[in-house]
Amino acid sequence: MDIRHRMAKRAAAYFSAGDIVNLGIGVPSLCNNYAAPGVMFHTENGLIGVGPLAEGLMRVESFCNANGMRFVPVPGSAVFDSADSFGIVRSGRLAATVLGGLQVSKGGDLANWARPGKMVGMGGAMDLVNGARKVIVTMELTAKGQPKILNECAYPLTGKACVDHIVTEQCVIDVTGDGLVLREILEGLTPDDIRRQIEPELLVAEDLTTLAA
Amino acid sequence: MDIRHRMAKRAAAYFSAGDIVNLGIGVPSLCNNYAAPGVMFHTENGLIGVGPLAEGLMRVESFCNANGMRFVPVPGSAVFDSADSFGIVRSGRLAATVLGGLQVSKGGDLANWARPGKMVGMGGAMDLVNGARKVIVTMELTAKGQPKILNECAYPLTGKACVDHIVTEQCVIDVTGDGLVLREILEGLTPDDIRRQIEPELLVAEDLTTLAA
Amino acid sequence: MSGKFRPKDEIVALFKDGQTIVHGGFANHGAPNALIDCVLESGARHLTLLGNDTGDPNETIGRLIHEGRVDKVIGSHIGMNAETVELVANGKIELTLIPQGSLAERIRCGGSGLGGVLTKTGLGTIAENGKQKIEVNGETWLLEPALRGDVAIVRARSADPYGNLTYRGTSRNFNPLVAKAAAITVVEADHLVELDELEPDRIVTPGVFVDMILAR
Amino acid sequence: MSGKFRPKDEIVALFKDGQTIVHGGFANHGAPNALIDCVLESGARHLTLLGNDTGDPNETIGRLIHEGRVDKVIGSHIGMNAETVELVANGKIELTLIPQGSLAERIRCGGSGLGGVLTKTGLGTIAENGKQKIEVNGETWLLEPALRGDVAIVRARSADPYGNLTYRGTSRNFNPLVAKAAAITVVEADHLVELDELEPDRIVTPGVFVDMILAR
Repeated sequence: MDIRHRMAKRAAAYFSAGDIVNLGIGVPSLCNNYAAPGVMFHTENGLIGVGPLAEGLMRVESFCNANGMRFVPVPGSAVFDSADSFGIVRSGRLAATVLGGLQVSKGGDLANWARPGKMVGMGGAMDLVNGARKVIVTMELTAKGQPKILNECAYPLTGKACVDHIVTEQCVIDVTGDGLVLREILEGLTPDDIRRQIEPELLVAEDLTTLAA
Repeated sequence: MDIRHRMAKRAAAYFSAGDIVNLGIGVPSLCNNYAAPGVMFHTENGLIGVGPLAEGLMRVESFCNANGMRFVPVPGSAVFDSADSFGIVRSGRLAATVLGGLQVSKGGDLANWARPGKMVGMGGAMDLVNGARKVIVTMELTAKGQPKILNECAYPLTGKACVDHIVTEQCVIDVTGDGLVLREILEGLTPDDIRRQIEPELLVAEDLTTLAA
Repeated sequence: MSGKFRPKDEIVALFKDGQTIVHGGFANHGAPNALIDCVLESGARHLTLLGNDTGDPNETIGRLIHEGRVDKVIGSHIGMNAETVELVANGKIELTLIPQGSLAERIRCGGSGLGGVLTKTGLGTIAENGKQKIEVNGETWLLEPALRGDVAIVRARSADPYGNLTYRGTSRNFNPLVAKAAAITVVEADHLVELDELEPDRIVTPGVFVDMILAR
Repeated sequence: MSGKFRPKDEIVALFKDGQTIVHGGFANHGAPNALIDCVLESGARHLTLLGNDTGDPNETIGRLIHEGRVDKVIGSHIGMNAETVELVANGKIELTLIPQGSLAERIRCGGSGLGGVLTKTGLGTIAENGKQKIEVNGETWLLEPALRGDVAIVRARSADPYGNLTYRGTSRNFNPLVAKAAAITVVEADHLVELDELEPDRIVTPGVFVDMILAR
């Protein structure tokens, strides 16, 4: 399994049957391949019940996800307008949202929508990180050798103190009241290998798990 | 025609084809008998297209007006929830609302929902007088010999400066920027007959019309 | 076909003393009568009712008033129910009156993760009392804060096992708003249908808001 | 079967320089493409676009960007449209970004006679800039004020002569909100149907919000 799919599979392990989940673009969008049966997917442009990408006659304009990709709705889908869609989001009805990240702070602040001088829009991300019961960020641990997990984010924030889990290609880190906690680590790496690539202090869970490479 | 029906007919003369109108209980509810073709009726409990009172198998729980009376929806009716219903009201989409009145002030304040010490609820009246493009009050000119058109209302207000037309059994009075203006008067009465029964100053329209008794 | 369909005893067990029950129904129509039975059967007392009205005496939601289960009513109108009027006059029930459109929006806010809305309705009346006035671009508005309950009781026309709901006619009015505005949402439906029997475009309340549906 | 159905030339005549056009559509789906043709044909310039995004370059609503008709964009995301991004970078278009859920509520307020809503979304971010923070029972909320346009352009699935509308699938998202939020609302529909052909419970936008429907 390639790294992107491995991260998606790990993130999807946070979902349980009956959960309604919203997936961002990129790695998060791959999570639907690994979700437990009974998980349903919300797309912020107005539907719960996103199914597989559509082919043939099922490719219609009326069933598009937030990236404009055409999909087949699953049985039991429901349609709603954007006001109701974000009512679902803000009121805590989504069990989880999975998003990409540019930077995460030690306090769980997330920056994922803009770099300074390049602000093309937050879309629904600010609502999602504010409302979903669990916010899961999938990202590489570093970008061009620079840490992405920082004491404070330098880029414009998507939300304050909103991230619960950070799933990277090397490890899983939880944001807790005590600080960042290393929860899982790739086989062959040590906590200090992770510490070298992030800025904040990193605690290690007593029951640290090892992930097979 | 009895007095109540005459008042209802006069109030209904303010409606034109294409108007959506909300009617209160009592005399206002009779207006639908006299409305021009193409006027549609809104009931604040969630429907545009209120038709005649239902009989036989058409008497169903699912089509009730705000007073719990069962009606038949007309062709072209639309259903909506209470939030959308008052969205229609507040945003000025109702051409008119007709309500009963306890007191109206010279500035067009309306008191119609409560007497001091007897407050059982304003229902939708405060939204209706705030939102409808034309607020028409049908009421007797006096109650037990006491004037109901006053310099200031003594009863709890439904709305400030909201009334456009007062249709009584003796006359029609408009609320204008210049004050109250007598617009129509029942055959055999003089403006001074009206003045004796109201508290504020009363102007007389240049084109005062006489209503046949 | 189980999903969120639950036997009556599980639903009766949800109701506890002191809860706020947010309820659908308007002037006796569209009321969740079988769920009102469940509240009665639970024995729960000292309830707060949040909804449009309290029905007629000992009818629909008025049965909870008649049985002395209610300490507080929040609604737009109680005039149809002489029992409520009398209990309020005697200080046995605390009453909060809210203009109907503002009530609808406040319940919607409570179910939508919003803190409140700004309206003109009630400006210059006693509906202002105790509320903030907010200026936006030189205009004055009344802030109507969010309201929600502990348990929502909802009457639907059809419900599928996921809790997707449709409504019929004016029975819709407060029901879909109420369905969103509580920690636990319980539904009774005239028709229990199979998964995929409701057309997705036709669903008014998505199942994500629903916890339990009274089974038959 | 005339009602609110109108020929194209009457609709083209609605659009004027400097207007705010509030538009349905999301990432090129559910967009009112025939009405966008009408805007182009009208020659109107210096427009403000209020809607979720600006589509792809020279696609759907992006055609108005491509043709240089737009001075200002209010939306949640323009990243799909490199032309918009470049025009914003060069100072040719003024951009206001709003979180998508807040944008939906602000348009809903603009169409519902409400002044604004309180949300937590955007607290602690640049979405706070220039906005009031309001305390309600000790909690802090961000006030998102109402937004509306001069003309709304809406894409529906079906429209009857009164302007009652239904939508299909995710093409619904912003369309019913937009339909309420302008001085004049114009609709194009995939299907023009007869009066009474739409079931009352199935209607999403009641005709009271609609002024004209593009005839065929």
